[in-house]
Amino acid sequence: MTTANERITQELRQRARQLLESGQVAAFVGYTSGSMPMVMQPFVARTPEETDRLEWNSFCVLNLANYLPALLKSLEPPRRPGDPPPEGPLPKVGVVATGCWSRNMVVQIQENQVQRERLVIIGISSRGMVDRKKVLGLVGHADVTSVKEDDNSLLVKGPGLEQEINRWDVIRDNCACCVHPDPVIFDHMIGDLKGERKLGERFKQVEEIENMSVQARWEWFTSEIDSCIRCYACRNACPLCYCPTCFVDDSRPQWVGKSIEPVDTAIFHIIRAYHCAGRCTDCGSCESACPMGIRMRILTKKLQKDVLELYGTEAGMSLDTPLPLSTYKLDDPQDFVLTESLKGEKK
Amino acid sequence: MSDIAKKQAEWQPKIIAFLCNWCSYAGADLAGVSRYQYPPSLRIVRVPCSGRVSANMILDALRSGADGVLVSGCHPGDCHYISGNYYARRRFAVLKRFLEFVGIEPDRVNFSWISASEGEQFAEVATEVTERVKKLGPARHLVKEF
Amino acid sequence: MLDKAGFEDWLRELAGQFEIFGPKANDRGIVNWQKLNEGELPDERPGVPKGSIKTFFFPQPETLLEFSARPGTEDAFIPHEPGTEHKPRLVVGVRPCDARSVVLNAMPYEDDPYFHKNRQNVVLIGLACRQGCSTCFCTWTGGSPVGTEGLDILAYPVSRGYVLEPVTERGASLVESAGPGNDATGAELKELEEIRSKAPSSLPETMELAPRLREKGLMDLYNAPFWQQLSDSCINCGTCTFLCPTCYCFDIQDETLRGKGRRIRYWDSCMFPLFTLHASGHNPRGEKVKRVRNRFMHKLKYFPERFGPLSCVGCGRCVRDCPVNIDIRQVINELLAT
Amino acid sequence: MSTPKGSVLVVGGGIAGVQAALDLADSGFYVHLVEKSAAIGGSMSQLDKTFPTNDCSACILSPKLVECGRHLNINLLTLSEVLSIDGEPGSFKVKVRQNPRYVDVDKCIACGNCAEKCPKKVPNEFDLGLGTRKAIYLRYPQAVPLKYAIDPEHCIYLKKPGRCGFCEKECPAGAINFKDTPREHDIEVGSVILALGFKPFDPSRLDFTGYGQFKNVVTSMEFERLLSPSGPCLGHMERPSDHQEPRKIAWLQCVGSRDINKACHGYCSSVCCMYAIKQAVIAREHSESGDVDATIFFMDMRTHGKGFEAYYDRAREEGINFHRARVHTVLPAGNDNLKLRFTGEDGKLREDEFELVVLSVGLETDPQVMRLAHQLGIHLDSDSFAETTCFQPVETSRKGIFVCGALAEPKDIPQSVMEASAAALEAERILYPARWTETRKKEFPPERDVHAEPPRIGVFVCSCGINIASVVDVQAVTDYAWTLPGVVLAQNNLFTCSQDTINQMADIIKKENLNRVVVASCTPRTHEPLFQETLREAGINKFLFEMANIRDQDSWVHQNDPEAATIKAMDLVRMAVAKVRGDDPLPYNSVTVTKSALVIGAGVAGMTAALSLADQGFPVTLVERKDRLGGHGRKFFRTWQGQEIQPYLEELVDMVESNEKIDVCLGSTIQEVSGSVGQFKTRLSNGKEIEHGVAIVAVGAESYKPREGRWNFLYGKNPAVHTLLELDQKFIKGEIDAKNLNQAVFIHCVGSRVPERPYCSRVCCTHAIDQAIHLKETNPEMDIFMLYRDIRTYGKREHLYQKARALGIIFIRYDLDNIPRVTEENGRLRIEVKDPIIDADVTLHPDLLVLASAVRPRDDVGELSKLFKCAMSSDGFLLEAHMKLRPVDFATDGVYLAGLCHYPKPVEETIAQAKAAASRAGLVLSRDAVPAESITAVVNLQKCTGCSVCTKVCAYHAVNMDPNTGKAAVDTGLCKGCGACVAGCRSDAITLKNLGNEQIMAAVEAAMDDIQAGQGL
Repeated sequence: MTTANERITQELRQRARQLLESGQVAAFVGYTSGSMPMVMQPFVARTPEETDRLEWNSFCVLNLANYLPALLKSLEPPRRPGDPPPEGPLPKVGVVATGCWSRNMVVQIQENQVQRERLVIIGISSRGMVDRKKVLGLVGHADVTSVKEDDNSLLVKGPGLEQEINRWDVIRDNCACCVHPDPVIFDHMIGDLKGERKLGERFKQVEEIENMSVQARWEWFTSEIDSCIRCYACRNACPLCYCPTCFVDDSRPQWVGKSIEPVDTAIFHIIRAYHCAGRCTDCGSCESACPMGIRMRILTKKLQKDVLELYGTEAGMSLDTPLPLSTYKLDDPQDFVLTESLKGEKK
Repeated sequence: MSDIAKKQAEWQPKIIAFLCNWCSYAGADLAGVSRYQYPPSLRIVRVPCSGRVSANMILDALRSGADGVLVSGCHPGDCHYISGNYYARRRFAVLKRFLEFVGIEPDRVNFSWISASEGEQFAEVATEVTERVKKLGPARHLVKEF
Repeated sequence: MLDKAGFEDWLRELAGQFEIFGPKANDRGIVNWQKLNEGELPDERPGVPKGSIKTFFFPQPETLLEFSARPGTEDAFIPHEPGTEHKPRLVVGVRPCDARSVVLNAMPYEDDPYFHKNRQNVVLIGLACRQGCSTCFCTWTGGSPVGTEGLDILAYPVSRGYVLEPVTERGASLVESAGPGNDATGAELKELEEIRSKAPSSLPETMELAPRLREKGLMDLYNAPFWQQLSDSCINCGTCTFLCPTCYCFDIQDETLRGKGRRIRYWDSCMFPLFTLHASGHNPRGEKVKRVRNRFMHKLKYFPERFGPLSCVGCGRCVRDCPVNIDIRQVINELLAT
Repeated sequence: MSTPKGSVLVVGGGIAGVQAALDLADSGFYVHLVEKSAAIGGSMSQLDKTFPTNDCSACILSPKLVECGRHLNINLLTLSEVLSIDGEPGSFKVKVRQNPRYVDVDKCIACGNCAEKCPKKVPNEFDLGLGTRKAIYLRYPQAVPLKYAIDPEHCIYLKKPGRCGFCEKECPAGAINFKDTPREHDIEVGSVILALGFKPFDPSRLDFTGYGQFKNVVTSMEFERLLSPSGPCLGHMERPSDHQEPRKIAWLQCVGSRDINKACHGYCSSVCCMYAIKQAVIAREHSESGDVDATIFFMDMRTHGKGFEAYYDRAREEGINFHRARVHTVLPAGNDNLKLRFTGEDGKLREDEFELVVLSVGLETDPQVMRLAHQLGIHLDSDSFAETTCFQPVETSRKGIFVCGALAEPKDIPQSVMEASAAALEAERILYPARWTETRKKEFPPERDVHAEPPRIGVFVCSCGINIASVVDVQAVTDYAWTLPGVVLAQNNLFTCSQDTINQMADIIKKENLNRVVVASCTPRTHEPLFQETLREAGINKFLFEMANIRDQDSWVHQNDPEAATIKAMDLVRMAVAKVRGDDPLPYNSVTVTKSALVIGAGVAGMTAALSLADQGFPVTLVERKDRLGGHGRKFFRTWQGQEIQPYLEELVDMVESNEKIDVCLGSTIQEVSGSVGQFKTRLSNGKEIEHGVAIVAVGAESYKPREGRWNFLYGKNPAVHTLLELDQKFIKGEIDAKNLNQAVFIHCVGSRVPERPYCSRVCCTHAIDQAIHLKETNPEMDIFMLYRDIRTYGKREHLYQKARALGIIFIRYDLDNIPRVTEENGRLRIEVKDPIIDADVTLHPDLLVLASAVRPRDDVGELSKLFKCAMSSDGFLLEAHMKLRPVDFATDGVYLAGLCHYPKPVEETIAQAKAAASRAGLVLSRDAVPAESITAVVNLQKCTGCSVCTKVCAYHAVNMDPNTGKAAVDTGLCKGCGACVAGCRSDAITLKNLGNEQIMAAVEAAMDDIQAGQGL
């Protein structure tokens, strides 16, 4: 009897093979497994044969949308600056997409980073992915050499270690609070759409912090990021961080220092998160990529919550909803404006 | 008055005020023309429009050591550039909540609408913001030091 | 030989003249270098701490010089030596691989005064490995789980405490200062021997990697086909380089602020596109594949050709924490196969 | 008529003359400006502050004067007078005598050494004799031209050659020329504008005022000088007798106005009430003791202008006393004080003692001017003001010669400025074929390329007289500026905006090879253009300039904290220096002008404006929401001068309809407006798309109908109750049978000057009284009662008031505490009102009740102002760019306003304003191109990701995606430089020239570097 992920893996390989064989796509982006347990390797299959290496399991945590712009570009005929754009249809790329990844692709399309017509999206309604760090935490950060999973549990092994773990205890935070597991755009589905998840405490993590005193919040924030080594894994794992020159590299003016002094780290994380305001689809790649276990996702989640409260929109839910910070309504909330609140007080 | 209290009272914060050229900067001028007095804490930076002000600029002001920031533009609907202040309003609404979330005191960063004819209101806001920042004391959280 | 209590007392003593650091788990269970408070001993879990000890030799940032940027003052914009002198540091629980990295880094940094100053200021007390982990491969790179290169003292963890082996004079005098301690029992000496003999066998078989790679034709390795696929999955973050003990690349920047200015040196990564971006806008390593290749070629080919050994100590950090599971051991095998 | 001359003669260098000259010179005509004194500026330059904004008079006037003095197409003839004018419209021959200055204006550098050495002290007429000057003198510190002159009346050398002559020895420039002689100029012009202004009434002929007998009785003009920082006591208010600060001051209104017996001036001088209130307010501000008891004795409080009533209200709140009484005797009291005797409202005799008495003297025409008018064949009216009519408010009795300002009737500054533009328009109407035929073009020297140069910054710190220097230690700021990086020169000036400093600045820039300039003075919003032009003249790109606002935003708002203000000034200078260091030279862009106009509203104002432009050959689209032309004017019977309005209106309508340059769009409104000055695009409700270079908004107002509330007075319930306009309708249609009316009552201020509508409607008093007279004249038997609060028949309209009283019309005053009570007894009206004079209730039974109801702004004016991005005042009327000096411009370039949408006004003022608007519009339409935004967005293609946020937030569609590069591209023609795109861009890939993050944050970071204690202090 096979597991859900094994069944998905099988169908995925078939679909990918078809797409490559039929020449519908020039490359297919998926996952394969590497040398380490619990760390999957994003993988570009360029030949039908390579599709056999595709795999799907609970550790496919990095957002594959991240690879699309560069991959698409690499498939275009070379152009010198000033050359007109190439004629005719350009080679396509196949890609796997869960709910958050597909929403991310919507934003990429809205921001002209990828073109919908060049994507063949294989949708998978996500069951939620496993947080490797949580697993390691449960086994006291022991040396794990193999992990075998079935639908609801993980069997973790290492020198002098064999432990069965309930999959649902180690699900990633973003998956745990995800309400849109289904892809919003896709060309083929593997498995059925699950529909919206009803979730009471969608923003629990954020609310807990909101309820702290301002001083406590500052302490939480600084301690959360104090181990940051400024390796930018969070930034580079994020499909929405595609600036050729990141603000951290601007020197005139220098928005943020490059050292790991607390102020520099704080400002880096504030601006990085703010730049995702109204765009982040909570795919959790940033957190998964972070070697230090910083939960910077909570920052973007807060922004997601506020944008939803203030403007009633969520990033990537549809191609025709404008991004919240590049549009406005005449009656947008403005109680935060001093002159307005003072008016209020006078009344 | 205790010495600390005195120091607090004497201490003059430095507040960066980004004022839009058409309304708030003119309002600040009118405050002067009408001789409305307010604390000498503001350092006014003239920008074309409140829509010109970005989150980065506000953070950089704090990073550079500002004890507070004020961004002021035309009242909604009065923007000399039609809609600049509407976009600004969204940027700032999100930013302000976010900064509070990471523990920046709400009164550090302030926004206001002041028209060219509101000299008195400008003086009021300048005084109010100064008082609030004074209560908080010198900024520390995002101030770059070395 | 010092038992735990004795070792604690010793550290308490040394706390007078040193800031004491060691591997320590944070609230998330992640072990990293932190100040050890009174009575705290280094975390002995197998494997290396999250970050490497280069943080003690290449501080992030290193202030190279300072100047006044306040107009009107007579010394405006005239640089001078940074004032910040800190206490000498004592790092305990250093794994031999990390210690060895200091020796390797010293080769390119031979003439760097800042590096040398830091070296004089930092005493390293090693902790021998009872066994390696799945990601360890020091034995490939010329290191050993009980190696002493770069250390002042090597401590063997035995059931009652530590057996101290002085390596340098500075180490010796410190061991002196520990006083007679208690004599190692026969059983403990046996333990020590066991560590010396067994530990290496828990690791991949030793191989003379450096000479073998030196022999390979540079262009053959450079043009090897596997680089493309390898780099496909790389996201160009700096995790590997920033965690790596032998990645020592830096960038320099001037910061001015409220009338003060300083020139700082901070970590840079060859994985970042800007690393090689020229002022002209030209970038010799514009594409990801070139950057990925360069990192490995530097460690496994260019460095050995220049200095002899690999610029890798086999600590396995990059393998352990690469978000996309790029494994330098596989790269090595590919290169050997070429 | 053969092609006319392309030049105009303007006589009189006051604000009116200067405005007329600038309008003409900027729209293609060469102007000869004749001024009899040694400098232009007129009476306005003598004022301290101006109502109702309390602007510093010199500060707002100075830029205009300097502009005038520097203008390439204005020939300034000071110390000159017109001898004769021959010829007719299109070509006049003018004889002008220019009296000797004895100082070579090309050589004088205004250093003042001459005056310092001159031994001869003479009373300074600029200070009305309160202070002294030398025989060689400057008219005033900011005089234009800033050149000394020798007064032949008093110069020792000129009287006895060989004696004295110190000035000649002292002058470093060798500018003194005792041999200077009068010169006669023969000038040919196409038209003439008389702006000869007024002379303050001389109260010495009114013995009861004690003026001339008691030192501490001064005229209002003298008091202005006492208040003025540049006056005899440098702004420290002192009374003449003992130079002590007066703590109790009285103002006596209507001295030389509304006085047929002694002063022989029947008219009202219009401005005295407001300037008295202003002086009272300023006096309290100026006083060091801080407690000045100010009392104004008046008959009717005439605050009938825009923002005036609110000013009056605020003055009362601030505790200024207002006494409705006419003082009949001023007597001496102890220690130089004065005792005033007057009858209170209760009729009882009262006495009060004051330390200073200010006579609010009226305005009259200077006898010299009367003589000149006579020579030129210009008719003056019985009050010796130039004769004009309501329909031709700026035309004199002689064709081709126009009048503006106080010469035609006493009036305030904005009214004068308005008429000046109107007069200019009339001249242009005659001379338009000769546009640009006699003008010269400004040639700037080629600009030095400073790209490669390291910054060489010059810092000029202004004292602004004492406006800045009295609070900020300007010397310390100057010394500090020297220490800033890149600064190679710093200096302090008394008035950086004065002509000589400006010229000196240009020389210094060249001499010191400056490539950046910072001026620390007032606000860039008024003075930046002036200094920027100076840079250009010195061959430097004008964008290499910054201002530090150390007055409006420092010295004026931190008056009690000089040290903090000084430190702040240093910070502001440091910020400006940091900013300017990063500034780059920018190109001077321009927009080609669509040479046609859009006029919105086809009432008297709209039609007049349309015709004024069409007559000069500019196509006009005239949009009217109703389906017929005429607007509000249709409702009026006659002007206060008695001319019937309907025939005039018909004539106007015919002219508009028959003018092929005018395209009339009836029954349509404005839907959408895009573009900006020179290139507007407007869509009408009828779908029509119009391209136009300028727009004039003249949408009028409506009259308030008191359907309910305390101002209802049974209006709409009892047939005998009408509004003024309804009665006018009856007059027009002849529906009213005055013969059978026994009693008529008028109630004034219905819905005006009340909390919900705090402004005065300006027109109703005159209108009501004129109607009353009309009724009384048709039926002398009729009893007519006027229930009023203040009678505001300003200017010559006062004669109507006198006539009404003479005819036996009865005036009963009421105030808000006892509003007349109107009731009905079986259909018959019953009115009770308290008469304050007899202190008893009066009951009336009129068979006609007329309500002088307010003029209220139209509700839809708001949307329209939004479409054109124009501001509105709190009253709901449209708000001009500057209350005093830009009365018909909006802050938005290329959009102008006229008529009732600006403020209630009678037809003659509406016509004048409409013509003024047309004149201002002409400034744009007369050129092929107007300057466009230089500070525009630029994209850094290396950084741009093509995410298109910038294109989405740009309100002007100026940023678009370039399909070739897939990145953003800016259309600089459309870009307005707002920077919304810059703030929207996460990648720092789009920036504003000279307003990029780099430049702005340089200033911010500079602000944070605190000055070490004591440094520079």
